[in-house]
Amino acid sequence: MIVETMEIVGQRKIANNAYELVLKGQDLVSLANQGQFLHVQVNEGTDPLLRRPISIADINKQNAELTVIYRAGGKGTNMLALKQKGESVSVLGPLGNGFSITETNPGEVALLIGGGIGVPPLYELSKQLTKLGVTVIHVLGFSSSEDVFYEEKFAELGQTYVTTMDGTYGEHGTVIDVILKQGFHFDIIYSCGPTPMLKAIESTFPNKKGFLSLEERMGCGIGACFACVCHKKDDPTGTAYKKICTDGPVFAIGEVEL
Amino acid sequence: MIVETMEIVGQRKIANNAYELVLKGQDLVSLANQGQFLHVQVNEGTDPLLRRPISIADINKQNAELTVIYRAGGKGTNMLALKQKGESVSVLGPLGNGFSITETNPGEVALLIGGGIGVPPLYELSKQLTKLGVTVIHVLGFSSSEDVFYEEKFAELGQTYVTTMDGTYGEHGTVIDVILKQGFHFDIIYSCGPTPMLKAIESTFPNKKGFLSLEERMGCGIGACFACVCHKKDDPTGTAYKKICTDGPVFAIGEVEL
Amino acid sequence: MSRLNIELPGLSMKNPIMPASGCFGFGKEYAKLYDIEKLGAIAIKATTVETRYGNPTPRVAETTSGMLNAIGLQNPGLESVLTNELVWLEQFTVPIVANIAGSKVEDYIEVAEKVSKAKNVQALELNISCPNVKEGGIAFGTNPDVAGELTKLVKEVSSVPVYVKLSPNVTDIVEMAVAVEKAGADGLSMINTLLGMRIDLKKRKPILANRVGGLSGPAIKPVAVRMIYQVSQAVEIPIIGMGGIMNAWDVIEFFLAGASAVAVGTANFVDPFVCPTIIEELPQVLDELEVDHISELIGGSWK
Amino acid sequence: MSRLNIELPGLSMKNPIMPASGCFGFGKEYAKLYDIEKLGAIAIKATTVETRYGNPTPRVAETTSGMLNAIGLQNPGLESVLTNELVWLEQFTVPIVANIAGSKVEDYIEVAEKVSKAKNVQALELNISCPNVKEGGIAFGTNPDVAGELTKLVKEVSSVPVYVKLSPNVTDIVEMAVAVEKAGADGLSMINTLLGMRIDLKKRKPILANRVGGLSGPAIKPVAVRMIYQVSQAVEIPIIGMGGIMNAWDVIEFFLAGASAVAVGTANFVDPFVCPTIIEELPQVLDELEVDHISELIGGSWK
Ligand SMILES: Cc1cc2nc3c(=O)[nH]c(=O)nc-3n(C[C@H](O)[C@H](O)[C@H](O)COP(=O)(O)OP(=O)(O)OC[C@H]3O[C@@H](n4cnc5c(N)ncnc54)[C@H](O)[C@@H]3O)c2cc1C
Ligand SMILES: Cc1cc2nc3c(=O)[nH]c(=O)nc-3n(C[C@H](O)[C@H](O)[C@H](O)COP(=O)(O)OP(=O)(O)OC[C@H]3O[C@@H](n4cnc5c(N)ncnc54)[C@H](O)[C@@H]3O)c2cc1C
Ligand SMILES: Cc1cc2nc3c(=O)[nH]c(=O)nc-3n(C[C@H](O)[C@H](O)[C@H](O)COP(=O)(O)O)c2cc1C
Ligand SMILES: Cc1cc2nc3c(=O)[nH]c(=O)nc-3n(C[C@H](O)[C@H](O)[C@H](O)COP(=O)(O)O)c2cc1C
Ligand code: FES
Ligand code: FES
Repeated sequence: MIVETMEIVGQRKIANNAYELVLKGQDLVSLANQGQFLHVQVNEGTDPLLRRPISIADINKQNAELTVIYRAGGKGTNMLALKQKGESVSVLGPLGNGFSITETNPGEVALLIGGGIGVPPLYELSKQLTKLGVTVIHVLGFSSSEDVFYEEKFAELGQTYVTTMDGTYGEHGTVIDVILKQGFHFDIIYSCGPTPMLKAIESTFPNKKGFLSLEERMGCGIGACFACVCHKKDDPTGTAYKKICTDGPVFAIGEVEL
Repeated sequence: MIVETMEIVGQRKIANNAYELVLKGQDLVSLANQGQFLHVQVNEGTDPLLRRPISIADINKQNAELTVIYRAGGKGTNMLALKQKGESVSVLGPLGNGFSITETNPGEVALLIGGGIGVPPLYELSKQLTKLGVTVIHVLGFSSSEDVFYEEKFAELGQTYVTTMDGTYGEHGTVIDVILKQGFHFDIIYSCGPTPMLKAIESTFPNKKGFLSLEERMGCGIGACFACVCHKKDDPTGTAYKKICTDGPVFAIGEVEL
Repeated sequence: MSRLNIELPGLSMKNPIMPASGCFGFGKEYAKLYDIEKLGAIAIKATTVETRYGNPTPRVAETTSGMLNAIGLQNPGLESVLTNELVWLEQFTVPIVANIAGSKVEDYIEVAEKVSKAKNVQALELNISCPNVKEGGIAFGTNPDVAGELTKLVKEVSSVPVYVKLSPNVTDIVEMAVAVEKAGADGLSMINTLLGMRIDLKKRKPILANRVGGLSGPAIKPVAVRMIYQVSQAVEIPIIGMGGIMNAWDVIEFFLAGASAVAVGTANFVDPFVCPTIIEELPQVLDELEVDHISELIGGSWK
Repeated sequence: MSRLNIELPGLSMKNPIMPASGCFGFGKEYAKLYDIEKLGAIAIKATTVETRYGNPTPRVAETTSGMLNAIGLQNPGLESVLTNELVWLEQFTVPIVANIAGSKVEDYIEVAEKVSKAKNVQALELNISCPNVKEGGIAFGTNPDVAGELTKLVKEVSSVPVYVKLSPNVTDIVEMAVAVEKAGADGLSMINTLLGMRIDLKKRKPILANRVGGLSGPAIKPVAVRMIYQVSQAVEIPIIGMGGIMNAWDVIEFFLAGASAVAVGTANFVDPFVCPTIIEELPQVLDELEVDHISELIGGSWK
């Protein structure tokens, strides 16, 4: 975990309000793993004041480049979307634990389930899993056709099913609908997306081994401010807790309260 | 008085911390007169929040261009100095009354006294006076050699004496020293600069006809907020007042309390 | 059918946007920039019995996303406001909210009685919260009993509804609001500025000649929203909300907190056209929120 | 010869910069980024008798040039702070300021007595001002008598000097300061956060699960400077100043206002290296101001 000024070497719109940002740095990149995130200062000055947490979507250690994909919606991400190639941003990272791939053995089948802006971190993960000889199946859910991104890139790595809530592209319905319909055989689940989706996954596959990546509003991003805690499943109303920024953002299914 | 988004067509450093900024607009330029000022929003967003008042130094109506010269010192002007050619800024103006030149007749001699960052508005004034057939004498005071700017440009319009407080350039001492030493004959004074300088001018030439341009911290810049008032000479402690942003920034010698 | 009109005691507004007192003078300056007839109402600069010069300069200082002011209630005084400013404003049909201030109870009463009789003054805004006047000023705004008593006396002499403008520089804003409501206030206007200071690091003294000043602008918006949220749940009377509003979305936040109309102050200095701009943008914002009429949003965060 | 060292009751600081309580945890995280031995002192997260989970999330929201937090005093509890956090901190020589909180007087007393005995705790910061705990919490911080009484009781049991952390959410900050000084406080620390709120415009409810939260960051700096300016002239005891400090120049402003040391909170989230950076930059700033030792600036705006 370090702070590095990274240069924007690529910035392009890849879907409705979704941007792909490529950042060039040095040491920070060499430390990065799938599922970790960056705490990005989108602007100098004091407004917006706080950094923005954004997952690492793709890691290119040779070129010392990291790719993130973000949705421009609020004050900070809208500003980030205005940044041009050649400008640079201060990045704190890599942060969080990332997706563990050691539990997964060559030959096994991993089901990667992404929802909307939760899809990006699954890309680097999928690259790492396939490199390990793991078979990957991707189920990517978006709200509508214009929100879809990275379908081909995922397709290069394994079977890829895209679904939209309004049915304007790919399958119609939720990722769960697709999974049940296809009746995949798989050994492990990796997922990132909106909490309702993660909850649905947990309840649909209670006995499956797997990992979920969570989101919460953050302050420090490094475990010092207690902004981002969640309860543990085994102590839902007690004082036990996990910090999403450092103990997470990735947790084993059943580990924490969603 | 209008609000116009003006494009930066020129920005260069012309002295220590002093920048010459050329702004291209439309209607605003055609309304501008010598001695008026612009209320410049140096940045979008809320920090810095307030506009910055800056005098008009040169007016080019054919090209719809205005030149201002500003000292980069605080938060806002430092940001302005970072703006590149091609970028644009929101400008409210032209504001204030400006220097009246109707009192001055062809053949008369006008003594233009500028101090530091008060020098700029005298340039357009000098152009207008010479155009009228008025003879101009410029006495420009700066703190040190590296602060001096526009000497040649003034010299093209009339006799020009530069003085520095530390004597590192031109004459040594205050503008008053130079004026007394040279013993100019003149009919009217026009001056802009630090308040102590303006006070010295008033006390040295109590019976001279002339105009002084004042500064004060401003809010609205258009006369609505009462931030920039000053007392009238004839009622120094009473309730009579003048607003520097609208009744000024230029006042006849002896009109207001300095 | 209008989606923005708001009916408040004394104020029949075609839209809920008014410039805040002290940030719009008496309208003349902004009238040169746009048709002020577009405004929902106009809150004029505080009026006192006597002509006031106010504080020495500097009177304003910038802060991060805010500004400090210590104007000190400069105004031409009751007579001149009645015979010049208000008469000039008669050419417009916009309802006028007369902000009144003073250092003694009698002053408030005299101004209230006379100003409220002006034909175009539709409401009084009782400024019990000006942080920039030594004498009294602040006490009226920080003691519930004193505030209540003053409200009662002003109500007795006023010919129009009275909105009491609350100071945020108190421990318990709800207590203040309830006190003036009990005393008969027809509405509240909040918040006035937070007491603040900036120091000139080179000169080693406060930038403002008055040393302390009132903090306004986006920096104080969260405090304003919080106070309106609390007060609107504790009183029955309507609230004119203000404090850091810069755009139409900010207006929505104030309505959701519990305001029934808003005033825009400091933003006028940043963009003199901010009020008409907000008025123009509100309908699109309502569309995005799928709301027919802005009044549906009042108190929406707690109702 | 050092130009930054400051001697305060219990605190012998090589420089006047400490991270503010709650913004630095118990030091472990920032120790991974830089040598925290560089700091003048460390104010640790509020400690309560019992282990606290705190408020539900979201616990933070951004505002213009500020942020709101409603952590709710989450902490591992007295026992664990003594046996884990403080023991881990023993490897450093930096003086520790233990921030203590509670909802009942007995809680405060128990924590004060035990924590003040820890060998590396050099001072207590009595947090009577946390806006984010329902029971009591706030009352301690807004009533001078209650605050004075609590201060007295804590002083009786504390083995180290006690700094009382004042809440800015009061009508009269000087009255609070004088009350706790009379009660025996060795110093003051101010300001804690201003109560604020932000509303989610789409969801139409407050962003924070706790609804209201504490406003911190540059937005509140003018309020902090004003209060320190007023209080430092009314009390004899030293003030640890905080509220929106982002850089070395801000530190100067707090010293000129009357602070003898400062704490940096929110800025750590923007730039985790902000404290060491400020410490490095201060000497150049002193050069620019032609000051030999930073202590010469204390109260410089009114002395
Ligand atoms: C570990 C993690 C990984 C993430 N990865 C991605 C990603 O790869 N791509 C992507 O588009 N988004 C991602 N997000 C969500 C992203 O952080 C928010 O969308 C973003 O911070 C919103 O900022 P804004 O300026 O658009 O909105 P604003 O409304 O201006 O944000 C205001 C404040 O709220 C916080 N905030 C608002 N929404 C969220 C949210 N959903 N989650 C966390 N904080 C929020 C902001 O960080 C900021 O502090 C991630 C969040 C976390 C916690
Ligand atoms: C009518 C008028 C004409 C001016 N013309 C020029 C000019 O041609 N060239 C030039 O360099 N300067 C000029 N000034 C001064 C200029 O406005 C200030 O230097 C500038 O506003 C400082 O802003 P900052 O961001 O550098 O400082 P900051 O410290 O960031 O300013 C903070 C606030 O204080 C105000 N302020 C600070 N110093 C002054 C000052 N001396 N006068 C007025 N407001 C101030 C700023 O406007 C801002 O609102 C003029 C001022 C006035 C009133
Ligand atoms: C320069 C200035 C002058 C003000 N004068 C008055 C006044 O005369 N009477 C009053 O009640 N409020 C006055 N206010 C307070 C505003 O009406 C408003 O309550 C406050 O500024 C918060 O709104 P804002 O953040 O939109 O500016 C003044 C504010 C400013 C900035
Ligand atoms: C996330 C967060 C947690 C805080 N927790 C505490 C706390 O536990 N005890 C306390 O006395 N103050 C706490 N504070 C207040 C800070 O110590 C400080 O007084 C305040 O934030 C103002 O300083 P700043 O603007 O530099 O952040 C907290 C502030 C923040 C932002
Ligand atoms: S964001 Fe500060 S602890 Fe997680
Ligand atoms: S700056 Fe507002 S009246 Fe002059």
